[in-house]
Amino acid sequence: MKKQHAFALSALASLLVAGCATGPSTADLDQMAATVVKSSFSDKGIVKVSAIAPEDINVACTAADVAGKPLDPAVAEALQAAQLKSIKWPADGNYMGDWKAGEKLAQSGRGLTWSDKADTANGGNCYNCHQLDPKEISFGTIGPSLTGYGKTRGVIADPTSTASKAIIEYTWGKIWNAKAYNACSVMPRAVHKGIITEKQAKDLMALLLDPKSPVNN
Amino acid sequence: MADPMRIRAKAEGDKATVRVLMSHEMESGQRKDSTGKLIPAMHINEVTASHNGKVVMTAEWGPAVSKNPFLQFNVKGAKAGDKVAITWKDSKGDTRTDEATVS
Amino acid sequence: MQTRRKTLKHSAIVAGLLATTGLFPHYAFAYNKPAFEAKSVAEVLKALGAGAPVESKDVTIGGPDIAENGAVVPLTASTALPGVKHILLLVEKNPSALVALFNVTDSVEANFATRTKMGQSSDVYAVAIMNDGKALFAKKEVKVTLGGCGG
Amino acid sequence: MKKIVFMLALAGLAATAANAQKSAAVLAIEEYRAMLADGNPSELFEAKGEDLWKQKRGPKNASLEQCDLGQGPGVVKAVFVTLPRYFADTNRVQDLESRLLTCMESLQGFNAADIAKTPFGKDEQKNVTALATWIAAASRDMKFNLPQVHAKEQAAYEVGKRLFFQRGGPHDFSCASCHGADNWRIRLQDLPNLTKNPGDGVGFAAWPAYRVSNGQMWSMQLRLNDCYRQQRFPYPGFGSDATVALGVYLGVNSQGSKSAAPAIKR
Repeated sequence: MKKQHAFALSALASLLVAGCATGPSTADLDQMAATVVKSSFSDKGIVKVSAIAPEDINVACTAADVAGKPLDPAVAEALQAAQLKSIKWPADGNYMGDWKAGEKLAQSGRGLTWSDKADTANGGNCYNCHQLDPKEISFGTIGPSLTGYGKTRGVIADPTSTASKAIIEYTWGKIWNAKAYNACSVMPRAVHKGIITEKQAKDLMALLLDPKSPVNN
Repeated sequence: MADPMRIRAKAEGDKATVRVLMSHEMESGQRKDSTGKLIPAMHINEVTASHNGKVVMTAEWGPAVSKNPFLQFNVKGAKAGDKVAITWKDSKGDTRTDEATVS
Repeated sequence: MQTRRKTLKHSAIVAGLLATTGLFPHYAFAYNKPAFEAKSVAEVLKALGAGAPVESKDVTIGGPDIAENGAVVPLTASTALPGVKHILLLVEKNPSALVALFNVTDSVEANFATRTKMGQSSDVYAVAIMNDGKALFAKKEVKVTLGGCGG
Repeated sequence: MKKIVFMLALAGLAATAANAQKSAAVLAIEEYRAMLADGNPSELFEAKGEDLWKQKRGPKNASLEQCDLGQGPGVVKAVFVTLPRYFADTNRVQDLESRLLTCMESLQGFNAADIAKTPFGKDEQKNVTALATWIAAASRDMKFNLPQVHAKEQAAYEVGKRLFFQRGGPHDFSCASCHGADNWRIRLQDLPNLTKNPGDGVGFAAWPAYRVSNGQMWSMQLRLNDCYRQQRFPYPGFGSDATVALGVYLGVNSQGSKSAAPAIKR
């Protein structure tokens, strides 16, 4: 225990000596934080420390959050463009699955924690942050309400219009990789990061856009 | 040995309100352990309350009473300085008695 | 309120008293196993030898309309009627309906609060069994939400 | 009973005045929470913690009554609201639980590293939680006032801030994903905005707390540990620099707010 802490703190101490009255610089502090992360986290169950290895988009968004300033627009656009390339569009042009399976997936927040097993079915986590079926009273508010999603956007009235097609594509892309449209979105990159499958993404599409889905009724 | 209870007894008018917290798992018999085996029920099933040594209330509890149980009741005629004692006994035969002074 | 140390000291004395004098022989009650194993409200009352329950405005059941977590649902049961023998708390849809049975004496009010586990949304009942065997009840619905991430 | 009614009335008033759009469901949940607050089983853990502090235990058969939690040996009152802070003898910033491990090792002869590795709720870990509960209770309703004087205390705040915003894992979650803005909820659970002072008895000021969902007493270390679990992060060591730095960030942000610990949570 003591040894482990001596590690991070000696790094800190030497920085402090060098930093004199003004204190450590932002870069010094970033370095300290990285050192602390290294000494503090360990593998457990199915979660490995490699899961928090720095990735360009996350590093950029974390730095922006720490500074309390939004990402530079040009940087954000470049990051989004790179994420957009990860999205696979359905080869047969069919975006719709089974809304009932989608509802079940949306309800579940399970999977990928160190207390889950490797074969735990991952949830879509949707209700954690969004309102969907208006009859479900237990919904989160981190994301916008998606109740009436297909109806209010006119997709149900005319699914083949140009406007509807654009909405369908955006919805697919957003579920696949939310960061393609907003680099520092708090929404996970559900298919891109392997949380859900392509087939499950279709089920969520149906939950949002199927005329029979409770979301639109 | 079982951990102590917390008993608060407060006189108000011609009665005292007694509030008790008991330290107990209250295993329901419905839960499974990590290997999928049913954990057998083990819970407080008898509670006795006395006021200055005289039994004023007894209760029988099933496994549906929540873990670390809470109980509140009112003793008629109890005043500041009186003693209120609570005893519980569980389905394993473990028992615990604690006493408090009415404030 | 008293300090903890006092509680400990007293409890040792009281426990000793109980053990040596058999203070409560009259109250060495038998745990009513059939009542606690009964599935429905009606079966519980039958096991206790009470009559058919009648809804009564004189009995009060208290509890939340929605319980965020079924592990702990605060309930109260009370009546101001004289001649009460038992007060019961029941959850209709639990595997066994009876939660708690209080034996009322003249020295306590027929007014008890405790907390119960609920597996799902259900009607909850307060039943007063009178000295003449009549059973009066009040009920209310408690919705149980799981809440949280389910993760 | 009267207290419950009073609290309900208060909750109702506050709700109508402050937040007219609150749904009936949210109001009902608030009513439920108020009912639970009256009779918090954390009192059982407080009592146990007090016993453990005074009891002679461990290989050295000593009590913790000479433990220095920052205000001198044996001082328990009002220390909780000044932690985490820098301790000269260990030359580290320590939170309540990591400091308790130091005392259990130096005074009682326990092996702190072994206790840190023990799963929550077992053996000496269970005792650390009870001790933390009792010590926190000795600062109830006092205002948080963490020192930010020592260079390491200042650095810990900055490191904690970086950890708070650190995105990672399969979901790209950071602490801020849930606690980064006002009026956010996961399902029905309100999430305090911890990037600023969330107010009296909220967030950092509400732990240790009794969790009704599992009937467990959770210290801040366990609270942070389970946040990281749900964030899908790897396992943060008990009393590790990351958890302590996060505690400094949250505690300093709560400066001036009153502690409600030990609280009761769903």
